[in-house]
Amino acid sequence: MTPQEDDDDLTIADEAGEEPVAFSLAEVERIAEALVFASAEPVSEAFLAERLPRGTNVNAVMQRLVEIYAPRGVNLIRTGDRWAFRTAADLSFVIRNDSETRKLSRAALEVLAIIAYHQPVTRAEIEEIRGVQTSKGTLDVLMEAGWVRFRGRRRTPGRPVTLGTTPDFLDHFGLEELRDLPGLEELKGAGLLSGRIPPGFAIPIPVNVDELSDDEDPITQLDLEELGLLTPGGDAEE
Amino acid sequence: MTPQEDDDDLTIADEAGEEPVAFSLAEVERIAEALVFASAEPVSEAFLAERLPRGTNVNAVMQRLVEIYAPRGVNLIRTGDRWAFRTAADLSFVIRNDSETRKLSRAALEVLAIIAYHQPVTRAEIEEIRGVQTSKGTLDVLMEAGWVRFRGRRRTPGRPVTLGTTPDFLDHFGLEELRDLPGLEELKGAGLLSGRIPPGFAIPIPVNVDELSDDEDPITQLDLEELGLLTPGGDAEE
Amino acid sequence: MDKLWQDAGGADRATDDPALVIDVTGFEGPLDLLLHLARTQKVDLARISVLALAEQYLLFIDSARRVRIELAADYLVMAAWLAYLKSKLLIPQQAKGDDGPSGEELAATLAFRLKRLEAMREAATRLINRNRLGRDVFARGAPEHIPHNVESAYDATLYDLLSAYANLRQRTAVTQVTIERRKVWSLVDARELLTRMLGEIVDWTTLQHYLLPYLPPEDRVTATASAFAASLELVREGKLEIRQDGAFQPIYLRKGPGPQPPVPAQPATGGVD
Repeated sequence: MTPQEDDDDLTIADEAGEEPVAFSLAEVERIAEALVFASAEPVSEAFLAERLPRGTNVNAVMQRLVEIYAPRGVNLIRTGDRWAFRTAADLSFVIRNDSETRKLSRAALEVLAIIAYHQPVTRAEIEEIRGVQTSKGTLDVLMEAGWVRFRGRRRTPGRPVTLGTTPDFLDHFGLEELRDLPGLEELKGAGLLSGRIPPGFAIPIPVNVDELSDDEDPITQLDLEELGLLTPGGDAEE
Repeated sequence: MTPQEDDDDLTIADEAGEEPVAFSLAEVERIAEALVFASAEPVSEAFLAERLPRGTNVNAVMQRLVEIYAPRGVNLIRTGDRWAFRTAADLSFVIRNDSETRKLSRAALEVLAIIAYHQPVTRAEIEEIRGVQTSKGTLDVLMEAGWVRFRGRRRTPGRPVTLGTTPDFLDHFGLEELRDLPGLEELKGAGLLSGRIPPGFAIPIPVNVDELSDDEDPITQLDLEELGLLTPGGDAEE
Repeated sequence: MDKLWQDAGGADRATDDPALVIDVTGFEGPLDLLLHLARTQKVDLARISVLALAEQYLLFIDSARRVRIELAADYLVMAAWLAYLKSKLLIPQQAKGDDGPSGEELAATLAFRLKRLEAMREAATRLINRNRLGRDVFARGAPEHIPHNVESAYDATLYDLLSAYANLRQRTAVTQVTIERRKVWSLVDARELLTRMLGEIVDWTTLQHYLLPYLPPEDRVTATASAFAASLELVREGKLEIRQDGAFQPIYLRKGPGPQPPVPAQPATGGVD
């Protein structure tokens, strides 16, 4: 890994074709490795030859880099006439992709936001705010993510289940408490709410509510099953 | 908590919990570098600690890797509490890519700097410093870029939301931590990061105010034109 | 003040030239404009002549007004404040005490704000000229994995969340309102302007004195009416005090003591809740 003290210097002609700049072999190696590292695709020798000082023996440079990286956790490999860095084969176990993260769908983001701002909120209320029905998969995704929970039951006819956010929700979004969520003025100020806002438009100040509010009853496991909210092995589809 | 003491060998328990596998320090280094090298995003120390043999001094391993890579075309750098490989800054001239970076407006750049140096800062404070209201879309752009975030709320009347920078901000501008912001100490020392006039900040008030002082020239209409404040002969419409 | 400038330059008649256009669009607000003017003094910001600066600014606004450039309220508030500052600086120092900060203190405040803004500009330049990721310095181009601390299998930022919410609420709010460009000052405008102006000026002051001269003539009537109506509301809220010495006398305004409690506080009565 020690950069070589090198006798043979190469020269690169400045674009304007003026005085050539001298590059040491170590320098050329550095450029080559940076180019391969930063490239999204394996890099062809022709591409390298174009970027490296004129007269560089690209193949020789790459061979040296191969040697340098051979004992490391990352190797320089050649596929066809292209070069790329790859995790050393014997270490592939450490980078196994055990946790592919998925983007939340727009619907899920909306529902999550409504739950955060309007909690405790029932499913019917969410639908009223969104103006569309919420597919079951959407709530499932949020539950699976660990950001949304059933809180209790509203003491109204039908005893609908109320939803709220979890401590993990705060963690993930870097909030200390729910009240840290920006309000109307701040959303406006940040340019997130734009244009004309009709009078009476309000954004609730979410309350930190670990305890049930006065119009909520605790929820039981039985309730959930009765409501069909817990479906064993339900596939989350959007 | 004390898995010792085979000099430089560490042990890792296999997932199945069978015989522990011994790893040499070189091996641990290889794993660490593979984990970081494979990722485009910076990798947190917590993530590394989880994947390296139990008892590994992650920081020491990373420091050694930093030294190993320091002379190379690809360097190991720390940003916040995360590690990443990045192409060496001095090679910017060969691989520089202007097309990729979005241009920030002057206003957005100014707001970004104020947030970075004054954080946590409220929008009202930003406006106080700039002497102008923040136009819609400015904060928006910075948040979308992932450099600025809502941090929390100030414990003052009205509980205004405060803004701050993100870990990606550090990464993008090549900062290890916020303390590395250029000129931070001098600005602090000069009292320029506070809302109050520092003691000793005084400006001389001319005694005879109608006359110009020795180092002043009268300003003329012509001067204003030269300065582009008044443009003669432009079309008189916006 | 006109005299001063005529004496000094003798060229300001040129502003009557209708072809003259003032370029305010290039400025990021009044402080930016002031900073620019301060630089033309070619001295360290800590040594600028605040008075000369105020003069230059007012001259500038005056020229803009003469050629009927519409100036944002920010510029007008600053003009009003600088006119006030100027009067404070020119009047021999009054007995200190009840009248708020002295002209010197106000001038120092302005100089501080200019210096602070300039410092932030410089900081911004240094920041943007650093070796930036994606321009000068590059990440692995072909990542093989994405490290996440795997508490959640889903990825979303607070920004994603908030923008989804804001979009949704906006979408569902009924907003098919197009309002024609207004020719009158709304109460909201007037209120905003008054609040900001009086936040800066602590003395009794009249609207006519500082603000109105910088408004386009055709706006003055509506601005006066709206400002008066807005001022009554502000008084009711305790944010403003109004004084008038007699019928048809000028109306003086100043910052109020803050919201009034509904019942005057009565110390040490045996009130029980």
